[in-house]
Amino acid sequence: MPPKYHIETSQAPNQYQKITRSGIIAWEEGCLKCARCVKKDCVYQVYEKRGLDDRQMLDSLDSACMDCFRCVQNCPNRLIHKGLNPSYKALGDHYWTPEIISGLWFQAESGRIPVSGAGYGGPFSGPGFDAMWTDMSEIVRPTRDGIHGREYISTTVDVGRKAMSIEFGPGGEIASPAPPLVEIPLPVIFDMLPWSPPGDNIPLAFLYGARALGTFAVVRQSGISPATREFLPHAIIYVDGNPGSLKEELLSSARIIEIPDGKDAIALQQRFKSINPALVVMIRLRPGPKITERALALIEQGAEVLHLVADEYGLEEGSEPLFIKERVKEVHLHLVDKGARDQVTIIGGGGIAMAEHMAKLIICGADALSIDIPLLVAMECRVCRRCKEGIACPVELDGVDPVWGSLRIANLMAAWHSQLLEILGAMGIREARRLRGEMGRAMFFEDLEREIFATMGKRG
Amino acid sequence: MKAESNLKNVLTQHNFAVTAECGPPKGADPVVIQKKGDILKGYVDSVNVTDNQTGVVRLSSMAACAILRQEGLDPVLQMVTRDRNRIALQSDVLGASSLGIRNILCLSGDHQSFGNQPQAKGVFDIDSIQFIQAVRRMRDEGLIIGGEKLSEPPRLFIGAVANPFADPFDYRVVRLGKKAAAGAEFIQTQCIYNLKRFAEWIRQVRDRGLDRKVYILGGVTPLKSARMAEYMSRQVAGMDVPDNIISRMKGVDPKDQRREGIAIAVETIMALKYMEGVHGVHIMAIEWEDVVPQIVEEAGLYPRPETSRE
Amino acid sequence: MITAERKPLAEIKAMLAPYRKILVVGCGTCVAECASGGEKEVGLLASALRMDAQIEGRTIEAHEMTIDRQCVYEFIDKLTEAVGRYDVILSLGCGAGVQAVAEVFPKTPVVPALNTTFIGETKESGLWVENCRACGDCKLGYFAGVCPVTRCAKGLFNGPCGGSKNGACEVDPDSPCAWQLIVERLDSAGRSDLLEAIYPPADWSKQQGKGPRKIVREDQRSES
Amino acid sequence: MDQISAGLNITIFFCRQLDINQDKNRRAIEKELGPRVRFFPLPCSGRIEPLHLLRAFESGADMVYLIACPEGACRYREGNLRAKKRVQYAQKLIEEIGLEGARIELINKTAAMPANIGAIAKELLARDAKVSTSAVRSK
Repeated sequence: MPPKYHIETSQAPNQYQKITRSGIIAWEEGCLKCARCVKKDCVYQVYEKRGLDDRQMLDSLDSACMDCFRCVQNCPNRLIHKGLNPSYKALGDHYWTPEIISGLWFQAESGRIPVSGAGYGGPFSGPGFDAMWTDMSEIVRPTRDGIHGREYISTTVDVGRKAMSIEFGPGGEIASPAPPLVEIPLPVIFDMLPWSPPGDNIPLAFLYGARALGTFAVVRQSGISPATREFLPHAIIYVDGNPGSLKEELLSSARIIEIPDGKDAIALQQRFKSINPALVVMIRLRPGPKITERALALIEQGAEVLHLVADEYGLEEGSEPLFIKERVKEVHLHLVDKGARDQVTIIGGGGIAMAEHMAKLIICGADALSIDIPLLVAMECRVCRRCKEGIACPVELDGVDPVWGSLRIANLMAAWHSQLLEILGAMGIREARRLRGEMGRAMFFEDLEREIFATMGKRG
Repeated sequence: MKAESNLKNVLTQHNFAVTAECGPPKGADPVVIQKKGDILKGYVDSVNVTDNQTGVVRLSSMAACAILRQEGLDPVLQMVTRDRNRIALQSDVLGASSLGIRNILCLSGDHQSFGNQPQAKGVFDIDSIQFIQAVRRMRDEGLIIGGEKLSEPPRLFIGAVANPFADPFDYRVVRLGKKAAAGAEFIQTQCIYNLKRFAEWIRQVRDRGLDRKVYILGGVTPLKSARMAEYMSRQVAGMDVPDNIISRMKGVDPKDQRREGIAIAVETIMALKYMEGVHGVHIMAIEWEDVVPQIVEEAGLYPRPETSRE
Repeated sequence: MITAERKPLAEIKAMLAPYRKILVVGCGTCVAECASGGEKEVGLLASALRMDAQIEGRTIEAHEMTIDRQCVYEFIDKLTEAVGRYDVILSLGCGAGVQAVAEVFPKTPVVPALNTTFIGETKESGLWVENCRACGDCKLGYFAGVCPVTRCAKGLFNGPCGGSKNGACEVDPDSPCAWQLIVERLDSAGRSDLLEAIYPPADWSKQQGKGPRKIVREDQRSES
Repeated sequence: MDQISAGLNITIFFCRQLDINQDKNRRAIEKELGPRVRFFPLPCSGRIEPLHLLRAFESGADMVYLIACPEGACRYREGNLRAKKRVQYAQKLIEEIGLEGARIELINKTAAMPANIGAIAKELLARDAKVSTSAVRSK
């Protein structure tokens, strides 16, 4: 048995004041300086920790506040107020909600699983991943030694093409060529960002993180620089320019390369593999109605890895876009139907925002997934998209320290890893590989609705 | 220098006493005091000399008293506890007696912040009642504070002040009682314009029998003008100038207002003369000492009794 | 508590003139409570000094630190590591704090930023009033909990002077006459008998002493 | 001459209750002026401390505005009244180092003003420059 995969975490405090759900407003003037000050008694020592943040010119007490309301309740002069923070409500958008963003911040800071108090507080069902429930029927009691205990649950997945059969030569030697395969200890790769502040620091932080975690980060061909070169073993070079300009030396030392889908995709794959046979080639596709057929065709032509990338909301292009999980499910089932699924690795991406999305997309048929925005959020991004408009980033992400950034990314991934282990453990599954396509482990809102109201529909 | 206090003699012989106040100059010239003494001589029984009144630096009260003594008057040495600690106070008490000064008036004094030296350190080592007690003990027992014996005790007739018009009203009489108990023998009061209130106070004094323990001299200050009346009413703490007095002053032509002020003073004295428990008047004609003879005459208090002076 | 007020900036600047690296030290106890020497005031003063220097084209360093108490060595010790890097300590402690800091770091000049004002109470937020002169001979028991030494302008022990009117002091009409309060409170407590007694002269030696006053408690001291 | 043409750096503290879309509404002006105008949203104007105002000058502001709700309309009842007193205190402090007190201005929103922080800021920036570049910044 391989050694357990474990992600080291360490506290990596925010550099900027977090935008929290509520703000404390404490009037100084009315204070009678009574001896039993509730500020001094604060369970979380919020008032002792406060100090002026020079850059934000705000006291950093809101972010340490845990909303226990003790101070509001007990100040004899009623000098402390707490109110919902309008800036919190305004964070992100309908998809990247304030809850998701602040949850990601918490995980990136601590590496711990966020506790949501009384449990899931969201609606019964919603769009996207919220229309899917996972089955945790194996939970009978907490495992005696916790998720990191003796029972080993593997989250390792393979990236590459698999031979469906082995042919032996006359002497019993294996005659069929074994396609190259790359193992990643976590079913996650880091993708390029839909938008981001400029500069090398953010990609560098991704690469640092990928190396520390043993996974990969997609880097544009144009983004290869002397600074990123040392990370090549953990980079997936995305060929966004002239493939001819890629140096042979680069190709021969790379392990995975990604190319956009197109009519020359397979030809390009073969060209790269002729230079470096050990190279795994990923084909990046925009999901859409025609993707199912396209996937099958690519597999038949020898494609190894298909990377289906939806937009930042998990949606495809077009007038009636499907959500990523629906499309992956469709592709997966189609390939299963055609007996081609096991040959290829499918990586899904776009709109992955929480640890549970990881498990859900795998259940829908992805082997692994790619994430983008959460990594930026891990480094304090507020999803304000100011950078997209060319306005300065409020948390100066362009100047982020890549080492600090990678710590935050590692913390976030550690928390996601732990949550994946919890889900797998609760399902009684020992391997992430075996979760793929396990649709019996989940319920889908649309299916339920169809089942329940079927009879009504028929008579109507 | 064994002469007794003239004031004490006047009072003990059951006469209605008349004292006046004399403010020393803001300079070293003795003639000013001699002149004031000349004006008052024969019209009053004793002359009070103020001690750096309202915290303004003036020629010392003790020196002025000594000068008046030489002029043949009977001075009342005013001493405040504001400027001297108990060492200086007791030493000056002995000095005064040695100069033949036979009356002392013990006060705490106006606060230094009102005068021309507001940055001065207010001493207030002891208060006026403690001072009265100390002087009384020096005279009667020959002991200073702490109990040490004097070689020769001072000979002084001991006075104190009372303000019937300050707050808390009911406590004013208690305080007078304390002053009497501490050893004061005569009391000079704050200027009286509100006779009704003064009568109420003196009734309380009589109820407590204090008029038989101390001689009470009612304070009278002639008003110079309606403006002065208004000023005193509004600006001077512990002063009670009723509206009817102010309107009476305002009712006359400005050039006749001095005359009206004198008339009010004379009327007040006449009223005091027939008030049970009042043993005399103390005329405080501020920087207007030359009006005193006229007031005394008009009030029918002239001539002053001859008392036997040893 | 001990109250203090910040000195005018010009006075502080004059004292700091020879120095460039300034350690601005606040005190988290009394002067923090009266909003003159706590962490916030340290921040304000340091910021003002830095800007002022910049305006005048000088370069200074003003580093901020606030300790729990400037009058107790255990807390002052927290400065030890930093002090060597500075030319001067600007103390926002009371007089006791400034002197204690100066005692611990004899090689570094210590400059006061505050005028220590009085021992007082917080009357309401933003209003502090003196109510104790530390005379060393407390007689509050006889005066209904109102100190005549502190609160009477003349420090009278035997009743109000003649200047009290409508309950206000003649020296400061905004202050209540201490004796008015004493009389009223003793009355309502049924102890007006105390008003009749003549209190002897006070023993000021307990306040002035011989040099600095000391309190010695052998049971609290170490053997060595 | 308006404040921007006069070369002034402007810092605007404001109550977030004034404009729920504050983040979006101020982008255009931020894009146009970059770091010359800085916005600091507060949960309530009463959250301002004199130190915030001083630090604004220390970090290069020439003019500092605090935009509060109309008097009597504070969500926390008295936040904007307290803000007023803190502004006055900070004015005294900056005057001590020779900066004009007028460099800090409290603005209570009126009904006539737009409920859009970007538009309010625009109006403020278009005002005549009452002060010149701060000596803290220029030296």
